[in-house]
Amino acid sequence: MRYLPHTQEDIQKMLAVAGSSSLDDLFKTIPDAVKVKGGLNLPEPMSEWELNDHMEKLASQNIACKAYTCLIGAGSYDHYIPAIIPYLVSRSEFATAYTPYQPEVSQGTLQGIYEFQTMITDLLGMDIATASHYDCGTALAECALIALRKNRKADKIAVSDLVHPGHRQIIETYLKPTGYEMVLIPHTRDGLTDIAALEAMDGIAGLAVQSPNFFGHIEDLAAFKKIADDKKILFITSFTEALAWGVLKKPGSFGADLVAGEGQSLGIPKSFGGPGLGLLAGTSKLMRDLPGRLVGRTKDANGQDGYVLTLSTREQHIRREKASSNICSNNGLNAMTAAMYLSTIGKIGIREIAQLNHDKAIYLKSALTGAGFEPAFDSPFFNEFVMKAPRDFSLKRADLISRHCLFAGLDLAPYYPELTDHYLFCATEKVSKEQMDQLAKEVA
Amino acid sequence: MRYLPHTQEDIQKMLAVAGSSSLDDLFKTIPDAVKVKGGLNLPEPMSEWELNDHMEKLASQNIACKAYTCLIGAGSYDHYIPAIIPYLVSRSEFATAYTPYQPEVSQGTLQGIYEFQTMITDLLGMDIATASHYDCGTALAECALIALRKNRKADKIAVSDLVHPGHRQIIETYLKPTGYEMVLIPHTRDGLTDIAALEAMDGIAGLAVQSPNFFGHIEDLAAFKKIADDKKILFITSFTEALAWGVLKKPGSFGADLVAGEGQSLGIPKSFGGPGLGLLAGTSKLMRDLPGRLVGRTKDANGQDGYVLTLSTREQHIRREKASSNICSNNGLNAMTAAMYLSTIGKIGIREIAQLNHDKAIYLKSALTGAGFEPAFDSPFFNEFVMKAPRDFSLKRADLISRHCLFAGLDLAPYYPELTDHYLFCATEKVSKEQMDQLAKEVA
Amino acid sequence: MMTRRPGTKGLIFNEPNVWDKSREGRCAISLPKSDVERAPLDPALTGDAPDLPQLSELDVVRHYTRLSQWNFGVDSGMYPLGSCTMKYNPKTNEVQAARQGFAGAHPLAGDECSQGALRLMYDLEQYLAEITGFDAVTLQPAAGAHGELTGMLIIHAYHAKQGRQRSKIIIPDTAHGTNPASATLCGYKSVNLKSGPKGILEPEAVAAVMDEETAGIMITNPNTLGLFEENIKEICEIVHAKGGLVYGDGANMNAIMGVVKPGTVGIDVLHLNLHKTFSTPHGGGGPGSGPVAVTRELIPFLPIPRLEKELDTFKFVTDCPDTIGRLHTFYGHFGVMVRAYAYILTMGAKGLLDASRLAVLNANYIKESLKNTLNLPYDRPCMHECVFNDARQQAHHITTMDMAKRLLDYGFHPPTVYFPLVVEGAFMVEPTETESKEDIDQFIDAVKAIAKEAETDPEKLTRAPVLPKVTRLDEVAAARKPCLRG
Amino acid sequence: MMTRRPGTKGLIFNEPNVWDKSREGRCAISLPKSDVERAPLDPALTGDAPDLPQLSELDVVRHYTRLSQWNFGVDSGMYPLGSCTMKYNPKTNEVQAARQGFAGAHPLAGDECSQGALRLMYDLEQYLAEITGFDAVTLQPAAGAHGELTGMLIIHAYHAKQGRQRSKIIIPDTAHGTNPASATLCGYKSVNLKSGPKGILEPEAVAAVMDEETAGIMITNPNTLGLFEENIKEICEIVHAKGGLVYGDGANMNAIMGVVKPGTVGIDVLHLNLHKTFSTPHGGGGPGSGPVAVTRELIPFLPIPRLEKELDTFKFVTDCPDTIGRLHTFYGHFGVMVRAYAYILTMGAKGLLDASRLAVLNANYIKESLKNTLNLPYDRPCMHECVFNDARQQAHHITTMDMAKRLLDYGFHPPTVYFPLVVEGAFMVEPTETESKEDIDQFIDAVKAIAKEAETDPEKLTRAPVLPKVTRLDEVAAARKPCLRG
Ligand SMILES: Cc1ncc(COP(=O)(O)O)c(C=O)c1O
Ligand SMILES: Cc1ncc(COP(=O)(O)O)c(C=O)c1O
Repeated sequence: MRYLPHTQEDIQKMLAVAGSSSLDDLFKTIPDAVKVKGGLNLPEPMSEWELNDHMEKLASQNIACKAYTCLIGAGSYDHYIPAIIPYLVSRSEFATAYTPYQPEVSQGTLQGIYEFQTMITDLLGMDIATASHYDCGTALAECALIALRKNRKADKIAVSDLVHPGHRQIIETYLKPTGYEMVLIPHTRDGLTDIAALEAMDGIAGLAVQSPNFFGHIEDLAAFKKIADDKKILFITSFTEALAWGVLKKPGSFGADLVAGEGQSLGIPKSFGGPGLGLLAGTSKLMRDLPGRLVGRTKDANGQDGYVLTLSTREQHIRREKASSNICSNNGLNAMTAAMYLSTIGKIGIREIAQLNHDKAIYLKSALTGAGFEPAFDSPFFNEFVMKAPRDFSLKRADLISRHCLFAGLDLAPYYPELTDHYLFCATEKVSKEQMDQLAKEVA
Repeated sequence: MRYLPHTQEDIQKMLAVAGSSSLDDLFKTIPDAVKVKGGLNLPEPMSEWELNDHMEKLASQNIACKAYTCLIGAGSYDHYIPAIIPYLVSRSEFATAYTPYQPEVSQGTLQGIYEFQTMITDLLGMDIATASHYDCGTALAECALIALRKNRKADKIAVSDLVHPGHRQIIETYLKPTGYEMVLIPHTRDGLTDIAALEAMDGIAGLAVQSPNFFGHIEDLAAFKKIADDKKILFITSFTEALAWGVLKKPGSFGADLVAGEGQSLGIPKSFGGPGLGLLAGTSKLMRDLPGRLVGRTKDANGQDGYVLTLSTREQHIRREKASSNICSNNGLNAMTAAMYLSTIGKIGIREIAQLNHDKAIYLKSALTGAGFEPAFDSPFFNEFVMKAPRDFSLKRADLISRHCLFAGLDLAPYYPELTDHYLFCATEKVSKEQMDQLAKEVA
Repeated sequence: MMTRRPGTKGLIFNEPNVWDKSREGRCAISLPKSDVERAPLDPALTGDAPDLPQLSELDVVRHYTRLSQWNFGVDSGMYPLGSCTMKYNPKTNEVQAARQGFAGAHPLAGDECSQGALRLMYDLEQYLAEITGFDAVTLQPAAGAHGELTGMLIIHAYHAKQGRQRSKIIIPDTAHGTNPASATLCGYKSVNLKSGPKGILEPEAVAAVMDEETAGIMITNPNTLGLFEENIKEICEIVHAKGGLVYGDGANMNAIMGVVKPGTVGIDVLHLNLHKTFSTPHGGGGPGSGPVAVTRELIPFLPIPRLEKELDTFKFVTDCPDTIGRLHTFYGHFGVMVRAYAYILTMGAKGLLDASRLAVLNANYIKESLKNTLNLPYDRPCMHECVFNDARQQAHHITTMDMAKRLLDYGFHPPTVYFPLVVEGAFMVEPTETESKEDIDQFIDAVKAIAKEAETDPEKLTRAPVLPKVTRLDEVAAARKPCLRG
Repeated sequence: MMTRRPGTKGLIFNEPNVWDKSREGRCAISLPKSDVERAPLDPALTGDAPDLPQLSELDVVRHYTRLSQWNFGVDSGMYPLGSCTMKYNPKTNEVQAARQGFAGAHPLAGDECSQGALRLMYDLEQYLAEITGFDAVTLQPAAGAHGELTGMLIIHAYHAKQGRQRSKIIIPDTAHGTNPASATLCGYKSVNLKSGPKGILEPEAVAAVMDEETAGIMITNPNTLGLFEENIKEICEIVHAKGGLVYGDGANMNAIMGVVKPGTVGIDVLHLNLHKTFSTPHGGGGPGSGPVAVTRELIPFLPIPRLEKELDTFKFVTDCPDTIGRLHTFYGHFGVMVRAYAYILTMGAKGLLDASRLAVLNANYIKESLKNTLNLPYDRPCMHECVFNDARQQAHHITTMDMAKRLLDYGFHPPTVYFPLVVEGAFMVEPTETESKEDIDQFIDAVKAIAKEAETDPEKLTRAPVLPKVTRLDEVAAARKPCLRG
């Protein structure tokens, strides 16, 4: 076995030192009754090339094995990834290191994550960003818990029903054993979170609004901030498309207390939904309430600049049952990837890519409108929007997939049963006019 | 342009220091009459993603873009490459360094090549191996030149006509302006170099025999050594399939003076024929006649072990017109790749892979015989052999390519006009019994 | 030659923060020309572009190349970080995960268009169930702690379903910090349980605290002292008898693959760390993956979506009335699953068993080789790791931390230090099976040399490390005046 | 921050020779089980397996990872190695070359099945012809020197075709060593030609040696002093008038893309170094690629196979009666061509012109910034590189080599030293266009600081380098008692 270096001679010598007569004898402290009888029932081991063939066969059973046109977003976005990113992030000094518990030999990870934190605060206009979370949904659930813990008098959290359905389900899961409750804020006919409905709500510790929301619409965050202030509750925003902040006003500029986001758009492959990158940012005031790792700048004993994991008294390995969260391993390498991506596209690139996403989405919307689709709402959006499709679309859609590997929109009915025949479309910088025209022609 | 870091401000500041009024002004020493009028006529620049699309389209016009079955060798072999090899060799410290002129910051390259030299001498049973050449053909031409220079009385070099046709052409090209001559040693009915014909030859400075030869047969190197000794000429052997030495007797064990070889089989992709890896090994006696780079072990000023390029007084940068060769850049990174590959497969792996190649070739030969092919020769071979095909095979062969992406043998007629309907087949560890059975079924 | 210490000095590079290299107007990306019209957003909605650094492509490449050189990974050298199973991360796994059909797959492409991914996940669930001896597995949790939360939610849901929720959970003193923190997230109060003099739990101690207010116990087996909880069966029976459930922290599964199936000894729920036992890279802090395995009775509570097979087709199923719900926006860390799946197929049953045997052999070899050098609080046959401490070095005012830092100068990543908490000054060595005898011997020699230095030249330790780019960092200052962004 | 010198010390690792890590029985590869019968060879033909090292996969990975860390590449820092054009090697080019359709292509698959490769090569020939102003290009030569040989063979064949071979070739004193060596391979005797006081060739000097026994001249333009040969047209005329041909060494093409087309000024044959001008990585010593461009008259002599286009199909052609023959077993270094092709498509006409302009700007900026620090033998506007020497430092017994070694401690790869030979103690700086002003300023500061050290603290230089893993190596001992294998 090529991963196991032990020769027979090594084993004998080492057993002698270990005082064991055989490899089995090493396990003598394990009662026999507890031991496995017979071997594991697993497939025969494969050589690297048998594995390659096998894996390529599996991969080819996913439609994604081919060049396909992805007009679906809904939390996972099809963006260009520059070639330098996978090269750099795969350098084993980054990829095969553990969490930087020994900062002297982890300055690469630490400076990288410090820069990541900084760029994320720039991106969102927030004071502090953590070193990452699993995904937006889990980060948002942690935000909800912070709000509930901070506001002991209330036991509810108001969550827009245009927060990603997956995220809402996660919040529910996290809240279930706590006795806290998630209340949904309905949406208006414009596909926006219903401010009036929210205003009427009582006993809430915080409110969470996604913008751009699940329908792609840009919410009026200023209005929500005002309500949060009025109610003296925490204002939480979330997002699934990080590139939106290349052009939109930043959540921090509206006074968000906590921001949860998905960073998959920042150079990370879709990978069937994970691993993505949970972003979590907050105001300075909430610093000690934030979950997860934080990297801080400091000096070494010789006065040189350096970085360490810091404020760990919030964390499970120090505080155990009193920790602000149970999170330990997070999505560090993807945070590093995002930092690399943001450094690559830079201030100019992010603006241009963001605008390009919007341009394409506007074009796609009008192309679909021309092909007989009806815009479901009329609110401003970034790169996603909802269309009511002609009756026969669902068949045509399947046909587009099998004939052209083109995924035209996500059926919204499973998520919003009232929205039958409604589809959520997404256009990114990767989709060409030609592809959009082809789609329009095929579905007209 | 993402590769060019200069901002407008940088350019202005730097022009000021350089004392130039504009970028054009930098070229003021160039007479106007010599300058380009108008720009270059080249395609519009592509973004990275336009390039990706364009390149994939081109690549897809090669049949190799799909998983294909390659039963052709003839100097380029289809072997497995472990995943660690491309990862390690692509580490930019190796890939983006120059020739190790500054040994203090090139110890990685230098130790790696030193280890390569050592492993190649082990592989071939020779005293010295150089740091690489362009390919086997050019290495062999250099060997011929060494022989001719060492033996001033003779002006001919005898070369087996079962040396790879490409290599023979290269020798001819290299010899043409020198006044030296290449004489061909014909082959026998057994597909082996004709020893008797060689014995009769006069005025030759050296003899070159490939083993396994172009037909795949294992030559009787001991017999050639004897003739070389009798004639007091240099004995040169060559090979195109480096993995053969996993099982065959090494050329050094037969007393070869010089060995030229192709190392592409050692972890290097076929890449449409290049870059491969020219191997060149010699006896200690010929040390100062060898062309190209050599790495040697030494000590640094603190007594630590280290490595340097050495014996450079043979080389063009020191000796200029009196150098033993004009070679400068060689195929260093592929030598490093080969060293990685040899370290990976190791003593056990090389034997096993070599044997597997032979096993598959024996099976393929018998499967083809069963399908109506006639063995053209009856000499022992490693992983290549010649078959006389049934009349209709050339059509079936084309059909196998288009329907199954299966390349069944190389038509020998262009190389040996007398061998119409003869095909050179190759089987490596990558071909499966199933594929060979399928071939046999299809061509029966 | 082989006994020379690996650590030495070399040329590396200073590198400022990425924004210090920024100059207005640079951009390391070339964007395709737009083929559609510009469609400006309402200016009321737009803001300034974020102030990201502006660099050329080479700047970016050089920045991260230099940063990488300040790091220590498994590929750099031995990384015997206890409880972390820093084994070799095979490169072929990376190739598999990067296949376009996997890396490019959109999570909402639909079951029909995702059969390859679903089949892989389904089979991986089966393999993990076989290895752990459980009836079903969910791959959704994104890391070990997330798996713990999942498991505790399942236990919580189980008790809810029984009609009576419980309020406490038993946590042994050797438990990893994530255990009590995960329990807290489910509203359970942790009841701390001392391990016995042998370093393992005593059934009587469990019996003494287990009651009908207690939801169960969280057991790590082998525990974080590297010792097998020999009384596991009895303990499970005690807990079960009171209606409680047993949670297994399977982070240490690397010791017992093919030797013990936790699902057959009374454990009810178990999480695994694919980024430990199953060779996926830790990435300097994730992403990992923390699948959870359960017994038949607990299947109804597993998170959704569940994977089901029908003939030879796979599909996601969500109508599971008793499910604890969803824990990840999509299906968990698929990219990590691909790597673990590739690992299992590469190893096979025999390979996994050998991995555990050799991991245990390596640990015992180290334990025996060093127990005359470092104090070994629990001198018993260990599993995949062994825990020393600095009791003998205290005489020279040398701490575990000093020894750890000095190991850096010798070219080794230090062991885990000051954990588990039950051993004061713990020095917790987990070599893993992929380290060769020669590398382990070098490590042993290094520790011995350091222990000698502690006596003869303690400054070498208190001033360590001297070779890395920076030396000891002021963590107190970092926390007192946090500077978390540039 | 940015002016801090990049070089610093860090932790790296000793690593023995790969065979020192070998242990009988290890193997870092898993072979597929054979599906055919074992077919032993006649024992008379077989020998022992070569004594290759036996390692585990992690051993191999760690060995080469550690070795890599002892190396300095363009990605590590500025690499102003004169005459070598160490520009950034784009990563996307690596991705392109690794595509299965390219990397997996067998050279004898047949034209029909290789249309993508042939089209790429054909188009690359066209692009290079356009950039250089020649009528045709062969991509076959495997490196610069191989291109020179190809070019000289063409010149040789040309003269042979003229019916009278010539015996000599003019080689300027600034020429790279490969030039005379290549000429020798063609049987030409080198006639050394001194450059004039301005560092460039004087027409009169050429006229004085050019005769009808002389096959031609080999000119590098810009020459290796970084100066443009201003009299190129006149020189070509002189050579042509005597029936000679002009060979152009295009290794320095990076200075003049889009500015001068050598094919239009009288040069007859020119080689390019794709591994310099066209951004393909040098690989620590190749593989490179050295295409040769020729005027219409010389096309018949180009090596075979030639590429032809018919309608939209491409094919290899070999029936070229006047060809010099074949120079590579197949078609040259296709994998390198893919990278250069990707580079040209990425840059476009404007990008290549800008690259040359900025390469020249960077060099002139350095020249002006350092000419008060180091002696500048030819104080004239330079092209892409500038050549200083150690004349001013000699007073302090400091040589170019000392300064070069000290630059390592500052974190820079040194310039080319002691070449070209016409400048004693040459210190030849070629920054390339991909270095930013900040990095260049750091380099300038470093050279200035070193020049100051030369005066105040010369031991810092003579003892340099101190930061890399090893310091100066004993090259004399290495050559006297060569140890070329372990
Ligand atoms: C015993 C034990 N349990 C749980 C965990 C938590 O795993 P993760 O970091 O993946 O959340 C760890 C990781 O350090 C561990 O060692
Ligand atoms: C001016 C000049 N000509 C020719 C060459 C030779 O090129 P190669 O090393 O590719 O053979 C070089 C390379 O150093 C060079 O600088």
